[in-house]
Amino acid sequence: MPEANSHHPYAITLDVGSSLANKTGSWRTERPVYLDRLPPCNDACPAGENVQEWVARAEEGDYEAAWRQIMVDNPFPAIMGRVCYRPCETACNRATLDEPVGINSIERFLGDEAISRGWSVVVEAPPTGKNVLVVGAGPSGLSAAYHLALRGHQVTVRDDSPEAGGMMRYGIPSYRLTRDVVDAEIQRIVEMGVRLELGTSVTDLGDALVDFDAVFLAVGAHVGRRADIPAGDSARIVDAVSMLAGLAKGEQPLLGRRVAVYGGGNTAMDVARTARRLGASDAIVVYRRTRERMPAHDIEVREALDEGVRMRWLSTIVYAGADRVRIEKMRLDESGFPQPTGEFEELDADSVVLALGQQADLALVRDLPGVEIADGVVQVDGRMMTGHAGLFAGGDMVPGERTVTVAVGHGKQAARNIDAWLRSATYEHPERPELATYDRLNTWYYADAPATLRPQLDVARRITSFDEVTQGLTAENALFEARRCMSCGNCLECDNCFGVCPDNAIIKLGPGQGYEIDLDFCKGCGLCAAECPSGAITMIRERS
Amino acid sequence: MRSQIEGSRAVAETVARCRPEVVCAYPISPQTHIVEALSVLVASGELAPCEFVNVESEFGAMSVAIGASAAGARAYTATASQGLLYMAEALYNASGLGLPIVMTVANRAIGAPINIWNDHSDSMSQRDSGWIQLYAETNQEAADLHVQAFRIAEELSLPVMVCMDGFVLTHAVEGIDVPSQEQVDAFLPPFGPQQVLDPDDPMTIGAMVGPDAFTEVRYLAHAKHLRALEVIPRVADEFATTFWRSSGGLVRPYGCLGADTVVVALGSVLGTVKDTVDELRAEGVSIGVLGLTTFRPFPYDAVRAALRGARRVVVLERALAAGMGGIVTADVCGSVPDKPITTVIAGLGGRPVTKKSLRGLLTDAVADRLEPLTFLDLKHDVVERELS
Amino acid sequence: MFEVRIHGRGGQGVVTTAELLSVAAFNEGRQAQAFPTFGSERTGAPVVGFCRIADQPIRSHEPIAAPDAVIIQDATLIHQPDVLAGLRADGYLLVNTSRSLAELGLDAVDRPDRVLTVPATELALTHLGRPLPGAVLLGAFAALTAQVRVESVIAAVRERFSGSVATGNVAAVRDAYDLARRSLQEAAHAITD
Amino acid sequence: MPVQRIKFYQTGSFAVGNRLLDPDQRSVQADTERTNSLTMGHRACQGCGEALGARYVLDAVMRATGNHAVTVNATGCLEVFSTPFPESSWRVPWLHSLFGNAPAVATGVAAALKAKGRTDVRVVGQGGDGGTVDIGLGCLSGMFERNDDVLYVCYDNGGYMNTGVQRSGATPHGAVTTTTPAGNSFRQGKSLPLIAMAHRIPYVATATVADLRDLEYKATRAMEFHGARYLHVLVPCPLGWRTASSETIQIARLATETGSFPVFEAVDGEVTDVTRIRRLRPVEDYLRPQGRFAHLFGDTPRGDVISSIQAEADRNIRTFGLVETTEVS
Repeated sequence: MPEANSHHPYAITLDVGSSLANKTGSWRTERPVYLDRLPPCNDACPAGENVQEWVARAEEGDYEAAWRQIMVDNPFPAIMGRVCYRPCETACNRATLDEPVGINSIERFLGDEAISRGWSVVVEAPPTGKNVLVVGAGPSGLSAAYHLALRGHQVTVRDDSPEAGGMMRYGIPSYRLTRDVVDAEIQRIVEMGVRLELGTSVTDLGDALVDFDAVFLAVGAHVGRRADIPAGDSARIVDAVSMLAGLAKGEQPLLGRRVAVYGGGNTAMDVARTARRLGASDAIVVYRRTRERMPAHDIEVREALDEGVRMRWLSTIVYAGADRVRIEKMRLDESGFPQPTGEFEELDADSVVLALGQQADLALVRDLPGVEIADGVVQVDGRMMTGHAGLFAGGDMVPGERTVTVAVGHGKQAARNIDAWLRSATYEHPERPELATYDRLNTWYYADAPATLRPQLDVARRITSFDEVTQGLTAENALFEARRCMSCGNCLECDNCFGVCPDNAIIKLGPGQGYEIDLDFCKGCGLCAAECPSGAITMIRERS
Repeated sequence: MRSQIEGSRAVAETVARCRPEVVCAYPISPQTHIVEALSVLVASGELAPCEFVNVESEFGAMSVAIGASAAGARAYTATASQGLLYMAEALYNASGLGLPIVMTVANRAIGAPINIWNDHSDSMSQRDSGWIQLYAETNQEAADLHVQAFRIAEELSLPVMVCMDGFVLTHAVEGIDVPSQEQVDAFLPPFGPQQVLDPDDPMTIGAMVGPDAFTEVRYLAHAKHLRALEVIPRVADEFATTFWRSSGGLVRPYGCLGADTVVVALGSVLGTVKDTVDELRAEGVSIGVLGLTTFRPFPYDAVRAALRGARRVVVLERALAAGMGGIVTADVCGSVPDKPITTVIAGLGGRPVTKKSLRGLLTDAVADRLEPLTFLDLKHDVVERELS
Repeated sequence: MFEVRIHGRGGQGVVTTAELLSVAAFNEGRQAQAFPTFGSERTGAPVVGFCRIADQPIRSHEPIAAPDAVIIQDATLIHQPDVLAGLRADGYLLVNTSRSLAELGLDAVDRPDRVLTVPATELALTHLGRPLPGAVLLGAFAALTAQVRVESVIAAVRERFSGSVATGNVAAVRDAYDLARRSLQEAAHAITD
Repeated sequence: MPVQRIKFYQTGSFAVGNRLLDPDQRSVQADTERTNSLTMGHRACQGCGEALGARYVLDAVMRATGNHAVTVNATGCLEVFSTPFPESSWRVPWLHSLFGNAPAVATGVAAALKAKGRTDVRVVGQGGDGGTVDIGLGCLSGMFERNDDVLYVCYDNGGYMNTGVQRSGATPHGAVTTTTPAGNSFRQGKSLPLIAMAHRIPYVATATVADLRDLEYKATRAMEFHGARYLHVLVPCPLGWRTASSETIQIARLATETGSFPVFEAVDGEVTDVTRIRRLRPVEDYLRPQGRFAHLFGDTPRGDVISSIQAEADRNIRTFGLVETTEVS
């Protein structure tokens, strides 16, 4: 028996120790594990941007870091922020909750911020001594050039146009994409040491393939697809691509006061809206299917409608005359294909602009051995290489969606593979983690926060000038918008796991360091995983 | 200074001079006068600093005292009868936690049938609660025992119950020397708790103890009571030195030496017993009295020593263990297992224990005419009518 | 040992009477003990108080079964069976009444030197304005038994009460004392005569 | 274009912490220096809501008082799992006495501190629903009525879980316990928050472990008052509710989002603030995941019981105004 203790009374003389001696980790049958899932925005980005990562930097207000993170994958943030059709926002999980995060608007803000602050990219890789020729100074070519330059290669870009940019300059109207932005972002690439040889036609690849260690073809699709429309002698029928390119080069197309645009793609919208700006009192889009089936992006259709463009769905032009066109009403069959109805109607139209799609000019590769052409485009393998060794291709001239973003992605993809090929290696894409789907999230933790809308010019001003329609966000709005990101599938250091553990078994390592599970005490209840807002914790069974 | 006052008042004033910091009050007869008097002393500022808490039950009273004591305050409350039983759970808790609370029990019977008058059924029912139990013979002793109780409680870190007969003592007006503040201050140092809830030194008090250590905790509690057997007489001696009168201690022999018959009793009945015994001795009867001041811990050795010469022992008690008989008897037997002991159950539910009855009883006892278990002044006609 | 039993009704101050008597004795340096019947009697119910006075320490706490004196604070109690129980043959009886013993039907106990009536309630009303006869009776008690001096009773009253209650009571006590003295002297003369 | 004030964060203010928040806006639980009043190694079940709730409350109290708080604990799960001798999980001064007396013991501590002039030290009493709404109600009512300077916290898991899931006065209508095998036939049970309010004490609040920030706010706010304060915290019990250990917080959230458990605060007996339901759900969503209500959805579905539970929730929604009504501007 212990000596009668005068310090503590008997009932508690058997001193109570700490429960830290009791390692409750032995209760566990499952353990939590932190993981990174693939956010849907990243998954959807054709340019392969690490969207979530740069948004996270923007959330912190570190805009330059955010911009540099974009620049890892895409050299055109300011352009993207204007013309990208935002597959990221379509995929955004926040759309299920309320509205998608305005990724595109933040990107534009960052791109503009970079231009105004003169942020530039410095090539840190040592020169490799390898020479690469890029044919075509459009988004795909310039993207490839940028990425190749970053890797230390010497890049020459040739284009027969007087200025670089391809469709960015000669296809997209300036009210959507101002030319100073295009100039600035291309200039940044030039400053990295990329050689631009403009007004230079490449007619034969034979020499090039000898002179250069690799060639990337990105000539685009600039040939307007024609339709065989019976027309009167005085009918004025114009091709959309040529018309937009001419306009960009300073020509004034003569379309008249009433313009019929034939087609349902984005180009059709560009033309119709351009026509309004050129003074057409009536611009009418004639399309053979319904609005739902229009290839044009909804946002383009909406803006066109705002500007007074009219739509004739389920219609084909069967005859074009001097001041009117005849259209036939169509109906959709079970497969969704339009069928003639035999009902006709006439529309007043001083001109018809054909916006029925573009084709690539494949003359350059037609006779090259090994190069396979199918469906009007050049076939490439997973490395973006044609059947001809060392000849890569991308952009609108290869299979795929024809958007600036896809083209930029092609450029990056090609550059990676060209780089590997130049080093006699193979580029291995890292394994893609499991997708961070909406059901993985615990959205209760995200405060309600509606999306921020970008300001737009009023309609009256829009139809009288080529001024940029959509304005940028302020720094404050961009910050707000960035902070709507739910960080799907990736730890956002919200401390929930640290807080909700009933056993205090999560160790918080400090800013940027994340957390660790204290397996001595973790009982494996799974609360941390269940209450992780972003779904960045999973439970795995303990091995018995 | 001696004054002619009510026992309750004397206890209240004495308690106040012990400077309790928290006093809990819930009314139950016959202890009410004590807490009433204390409430006046607190309200008047005479007793300060002190928090007087009007609780909602005796269970609450003991609980408040537990909290107060654990937080390092000198805590006091008073109760009786049903109230003591209502706080029974908390009583065990206070002792188990080693909290030096002092409580007056104004002894009263337990119902049913409800009865507000004096006997010892209440405190006897809590004899195993781990509290030290002291029984006052007079109001003077009742007052003095409280001063000693705080000393004993705080030295041992154990709670102490001071039992005084309800009404018989609590409501009696007598000449009592209420200890002065100077005397009490000299005798009773400020409370230095041996355990305290303190944010600067966080401590867990009242952990759950399982089979692996519960026996040891209980053993230690017992050991502490054994230590109390040394502390209680020492404190009584010190008290006598400071206050110039004798009170407290373990037992109070009165004419035991050489007496053939010794009457063992506790509480206020001792006065009448002594008067009776004096008469008998004057008539040549060899008889003495042993008063038990300390009932828990039970002073086996002191009782054995006092009863050494006795040929027979009569235990007079004011409580009954139904189905068994005398409660105190059982303990006295433990001291002197070889001596003939008879039990007299007397004064239940306030029935007066008169000198007349006692005289008859003791005459029979001395003549060995007493049944082993006798009920003093039992109305045989009533019980026999019921039993027939 | 002198033992006194006081009968009255709840609310009439029986307990106080017993206590005042004990304090008066205490003030004379004697041992005294006062206590009530223990119970839960309500206002109006018959109650009993006790007082012992001695020159030795009083150890017993048993109720007083054979009093040396009985004080009856409320004459309506006079025919209750226990009121006079145990009163010794030479015991004192003090009754608060303005009527005669005969009127009360107490002819049998008419021992002029031992039995006394005093209109204490009237005296209390006169001096106090309230029908509280307890202290007043003690003035008469002092005269009747000589167990305490009237000055001790007055001192006890002054200890217990203050202001006009004290003054009124003291006056009433004096009146009662004087009244009792006169009655006793008259009775003594009557006996000697 | 109107400028939107930056008040929403990536995770709003609902998550425990947030690297983007200013330090002073972060919760106590986000702080690596938090007290961990109830530290690891305790023996609560996996996913215990009460362990969570107790740490939240006491850590907040410790912050609010500058680590000057003393805790009194009623008997119950919390006490048993935290202090099996010779180990204690408490890092605050902690006293356990009995099942039904924690409020009174806390009163005693408060009285002692007052008598000793220790105005810097505050007292928290705590217990489960059995110890609070049933056996401890007398003491608690006394503490309220005297307005003792104690914050009393009830961790409500709707039953006597420590003793094996028996019914308490706080067991909800329809719930199966080991003493209500066919489902609790009583109605909503005692609403102790309302009983507390009837005492007109300075502060009464309800909260759940599903809304940590709200809980911390209320524990903190409670310490701004002196006198008797009452905090009623819903803490799901995976064992008694028969839910997965990972669902504890989710279930508590559903209790509030269905109106089954109104979250509000009251000052001097009058409701001053109500936490509005963000995403209103039918009670079925709350009941269905819980095994204790499985019989309502079994072979003989008890639509009548579900309806009456829904009616009770609707009544809460109405009485407390749990759903924001559209304001006409």
